Amino acid sequence: MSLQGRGLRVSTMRWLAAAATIGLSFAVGAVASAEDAKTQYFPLSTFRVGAYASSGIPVWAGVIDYFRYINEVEGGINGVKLVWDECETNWEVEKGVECYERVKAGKNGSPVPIFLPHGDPISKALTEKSAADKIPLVTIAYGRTEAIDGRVFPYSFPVVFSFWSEASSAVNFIAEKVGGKEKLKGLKIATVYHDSPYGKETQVPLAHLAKTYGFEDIQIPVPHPGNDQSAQWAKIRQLKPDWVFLRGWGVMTPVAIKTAAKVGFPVDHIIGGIWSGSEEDVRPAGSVAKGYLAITPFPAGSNFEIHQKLKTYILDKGLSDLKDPKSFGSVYYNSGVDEAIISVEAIRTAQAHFGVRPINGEEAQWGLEHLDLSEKRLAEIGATGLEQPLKLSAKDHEGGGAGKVLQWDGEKWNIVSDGWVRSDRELLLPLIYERAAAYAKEKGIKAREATN
Amino acid sequence: MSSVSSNAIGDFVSPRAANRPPHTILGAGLALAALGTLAAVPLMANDYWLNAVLIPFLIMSLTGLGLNLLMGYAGQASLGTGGFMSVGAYATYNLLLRLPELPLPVSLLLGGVIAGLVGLIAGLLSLRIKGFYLVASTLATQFFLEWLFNQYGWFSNYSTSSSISAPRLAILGHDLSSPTGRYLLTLATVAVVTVIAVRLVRSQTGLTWMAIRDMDTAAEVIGIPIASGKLKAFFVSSLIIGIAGALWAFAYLGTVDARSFNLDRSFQVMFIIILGGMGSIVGNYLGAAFMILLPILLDHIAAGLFGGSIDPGQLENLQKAFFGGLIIWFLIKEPNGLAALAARLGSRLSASLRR
Amino acid sequence: MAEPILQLKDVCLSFRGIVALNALSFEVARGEICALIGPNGAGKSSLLNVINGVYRANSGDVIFNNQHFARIRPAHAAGLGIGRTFQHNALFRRLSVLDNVLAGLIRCSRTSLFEHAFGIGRDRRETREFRRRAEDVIAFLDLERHRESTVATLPYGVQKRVDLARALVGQPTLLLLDEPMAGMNQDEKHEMSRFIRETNRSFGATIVLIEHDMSVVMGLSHHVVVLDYGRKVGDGTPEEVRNNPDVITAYLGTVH
Amino acid sequence: MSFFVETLVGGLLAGVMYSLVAIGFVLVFKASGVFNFAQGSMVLCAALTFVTLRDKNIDFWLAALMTLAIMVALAIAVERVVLRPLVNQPQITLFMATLGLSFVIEGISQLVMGASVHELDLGIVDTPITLGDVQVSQFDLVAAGTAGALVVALSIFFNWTRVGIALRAIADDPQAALSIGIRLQRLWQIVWGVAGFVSLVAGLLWGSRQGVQFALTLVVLKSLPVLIIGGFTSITGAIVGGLIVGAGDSLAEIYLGNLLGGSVSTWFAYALAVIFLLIRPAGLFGETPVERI
Repeated sequence: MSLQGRGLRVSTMRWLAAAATIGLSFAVGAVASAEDAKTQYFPLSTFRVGAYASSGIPVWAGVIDYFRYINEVEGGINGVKLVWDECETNWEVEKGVECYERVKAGKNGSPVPIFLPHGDPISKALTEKSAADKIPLVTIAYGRTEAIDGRVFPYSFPVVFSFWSEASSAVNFIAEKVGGKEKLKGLKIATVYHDSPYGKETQVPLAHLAKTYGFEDIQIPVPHPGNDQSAQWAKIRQLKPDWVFLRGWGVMTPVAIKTAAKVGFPVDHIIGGIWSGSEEDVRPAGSVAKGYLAITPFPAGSNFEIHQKLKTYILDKGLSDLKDPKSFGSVYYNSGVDEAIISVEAIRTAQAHFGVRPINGEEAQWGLEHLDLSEKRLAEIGATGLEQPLKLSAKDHEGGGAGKVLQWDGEKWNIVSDGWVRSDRELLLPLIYERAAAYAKEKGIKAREATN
Repeated sequence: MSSVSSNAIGDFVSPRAANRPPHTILGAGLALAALGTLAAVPLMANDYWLNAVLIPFLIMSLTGLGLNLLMGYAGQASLGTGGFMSVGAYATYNLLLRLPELPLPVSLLLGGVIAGLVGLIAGLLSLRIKGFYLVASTLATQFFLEWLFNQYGWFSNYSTSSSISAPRLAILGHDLSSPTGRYLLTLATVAVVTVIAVRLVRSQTGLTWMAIRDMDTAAEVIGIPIASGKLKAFFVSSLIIGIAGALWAFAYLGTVDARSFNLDRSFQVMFIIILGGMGSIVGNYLGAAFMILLPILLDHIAAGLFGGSIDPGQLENLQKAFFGGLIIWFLIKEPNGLAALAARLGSRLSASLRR
Repeated sequence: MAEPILQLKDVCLSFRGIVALNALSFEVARGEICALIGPNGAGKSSLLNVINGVYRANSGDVIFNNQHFARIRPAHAAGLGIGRTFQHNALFRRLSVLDNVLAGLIRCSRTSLFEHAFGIGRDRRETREFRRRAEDVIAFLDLERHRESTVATLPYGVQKRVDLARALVGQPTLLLLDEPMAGMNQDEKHEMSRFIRETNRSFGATIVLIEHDMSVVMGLSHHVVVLDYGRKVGDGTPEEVRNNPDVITAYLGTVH
Repeated sequence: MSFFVETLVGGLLAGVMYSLVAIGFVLVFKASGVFNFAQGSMVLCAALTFVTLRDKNIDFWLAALMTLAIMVALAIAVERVVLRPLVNQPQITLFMATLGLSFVIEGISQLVMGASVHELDLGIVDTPITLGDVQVSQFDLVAAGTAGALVVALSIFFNWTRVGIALRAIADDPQAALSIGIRLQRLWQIVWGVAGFVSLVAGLLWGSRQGVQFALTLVVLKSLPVLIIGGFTSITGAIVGGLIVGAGDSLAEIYLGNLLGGSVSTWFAYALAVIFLLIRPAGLFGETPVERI
């Protein structure tokens, strides 16, 4: 009994403590200090634990390092310094939504300009919420492809490289290899995809392209998580495709590469998609990955001009968020830098229009829709070659739509495509607009007029 | 020790919690008070609290309630919870989409009923398979349903992402898409279902379930309809879980795909009822509070204590380990769940009041 | 001898080759108390299990109220009015005495899930009705002061009585008691015997019981059947059985 | 036809990989009646420890030995901290406790050894061997061999050592076993230790196949149907079940997948398991509990 009693008292106290802390955190949440903030709040939703932590960690490093560079070297965006805090999502939808809700109100009076969901499912779950809250989602190389149509999706920005462009560019690279699009006729291109909404996104465009260019489009799903693919690759061995387009996620990619080797499929005829094209994807596959190709909007490499700046001002000063310097200039790190550049430039554009101060989501949305990353601007930033020139508008939330193809030499990635491999956007945009219109119809959204 | 018996699950229920809680009137009073407070919340709480804390908490309590009827009362353990939630969500979505003239509550209920029927079919296994083998076999349902909704576009009206998002939520023209609206919708549903569930467990049906749980062989011999009892349990349980799933999709997340209802969800719900207390209605709320609020709380505390000082990744791992440890600690310290703890607290309280 | 309520004809039962019942035949007259005696492993419990369908006889015939049912399900047997208590405690441990007794009435319930959920239709009436019947039996077996307590917490003797109550509340015409007095002291046994006799008299239930204590058996029963290794070695009034030489060799010698 | 055979063989060999994990389950369940969901985390923990040691250029066998030591330490800790206080609790509670345990193990391993992906090279060349026109993977053959060796070793361990005999006694009749003075705690520690060893082997093979990363924990999901089919208490069952699941999965993915649109292997193994259960409610080699009234 006495023991029971103690257990009881302890737990009573715990619950009191809990209640107190909840109350406290609530109060903290509510009391956004009224004094007008001089800094730009920029919350980051991260996944540092769980199945995908290994891919996530270098991404934030890229983002945070660039932010630090902006703060330390350029003294902020036109003097407005960036402040950020992290919220762990485990790459799970619920947690992502929870994080979004937690941060969307801003911090100490500084509003949220842009939210980077970092996760295809999360971005899809947030599409409507963010529109309602007027906070733009920037989903670089993931997220809803239809959201390219900003008239229907004003607050979703699949900037740079949508999944449709990914597929199309991959096909065009193959064309480049075989010597012209007319040579595509009669080729067999098998897409081995992660069987999830993300994985299925490229089915429509590939079917369309297959019709257009007359290659055979084979779709082979791999169930999540994809740690056993003997069946899928046995099928590949049977169908004998000329090329394999690998759209994996997490552990699926290394297993695919290893299994390909197991059935003797030439690894240099496998083109990994954006999320199958990082060091973290190929290293575990070991030596057999040598020669593996991947298409990406964030070419790897640490000799872009911006990297020199980051190195001197951030890494060498020990300010970097990167724990293992090996990842400096890795695909994921560069993707982070990319994200940061676009966010910062969008804010800059907005500031030019609304005045130099912390700006809110609505203003950032304007900034994004008027974002113009010209060659010239990219050169000033030092991102020439790292980031493709792009110009966004209400009708086009993607802009770029081109990728570079990398090849793994067992140690590092090398760029093997000549420059940026463009996608057939003009061919696909009509389809995209159709789907967007259908979505608008289902949701009863009235598409707004394109302002620019 | 290696033999597996369905009673293993039943054994878990604390005697008192089983039926007719000690001070029913007091309990009812407390429940009313709690309901009142919760209803008043929107006046003070901000969106974050409604959207990210209270709504999921309520919905998870409801899910727990559903599973508890099956597992805590009828002694049939299941890990198909996530699957049944998804059935509820997708069914309700399609009803709202294809029969827009139906009012929201009706679609919710029908969605639940459809989930209940699916649960009933899955429950057929329980007529032959017992204990842990049953638990394991419910995984078949879980994975099949997850696959089904991910696989066939029809369920998600052929959306690119095969994810479904809430059509306009409204009752009699009142728009419920605001956080407060969604919160009140959830609260109302949870309240109504809870009342019905309480009625049910105190009725013949509840008695049948508990008889099956405690001693199925004897129950059969004295003429208690085992099979129909089990199937009813599966039906009602899945019905409630289905409604919860629909709320999860439309009142909480707004957009879901089948993976929002994966195995982890099933485990989460099982945690809720085991930590909360099997065979207890209150337990579901306590358990849900533990599973939903505590991680958020840990997050806030961690941020408050070492914000910045430690690497956030490490912090997250630390939290995870700590949470796991806490669960084990609770299972050891309070095997009958928070409900038993609360009951003890209550009796102590009344005792001290009398003094 | 009155017309039999229960007849067994050449009932045989064996598990994995081991013979439990060997061509067993006897009759139980309506309204009598019939005791099955015999050393452990004589097949007494198996016999009860055959009668109410827990086990299925490999061959032979069981006739209850002139209906043949060698192939019956326990639930059906209960429906036909065969009540049953258990040798090893088979109560619903976590439920109160009242709930245990009420459970004995579930098979008589005519209300639907829907009615239960909303407390509509016949539900309330039926609940009241069942409550009354349960209370009667509880009073009859004088369990009132235990009504609300969880059976797991009750002394063994009382639990045995709850078991009887649970069987009795369904108003069976034939009541099978599997060692109702096992592990009781003399007083408890006498009390239990009284209850059984009362049951037999005022409920008019025919009773078949298994018991080891000869004094109790001889005092209580009108008719005794002696089993040994699945065979019947004696059948008759207590006196006849007491004086039956086979029985003495087979059995009486071995008990205290 | 050769395609069919190839798929079948590939599936069978893949199945063995699942058996490796399932065996760990069986051991623990036999001894302590615990359905140890933390098995997956133990696999991850073992593999992660091993590669971390290897990255510090520690010799292969030494690293393996150190890892084993750590796994045994873990086993003892688990017995002390989790199992002992929860003894006599219903199995479902213990099951949930192991889930909590998996959080702890995953959290701590990644806390200490980081979340990044490691390559694990066991030096097994994985160029396919062609027999007739059927391709077989060397790596898979090695894996199968290892599994076989493991089973032999374990069955020797359980049939000839005192521990093994004690273990069987426990499985048959805990009370009796205890009354003749078998020390349950010690036994549990040993068995969990052995389970740790098994998860090390599984971790190495799985790790070298897919890289050492968090996803290793997911192999559990495939080894569950293996268990259901084989029965929770039989090592032989684990192997047979593995073969059935592996073959079934691959063939289903190819032949059923074409009909139903792929990914059927996410649930097919479970459906198969259920069918087996309906025929034998305690698995192929499991013991059915006897009910007396």
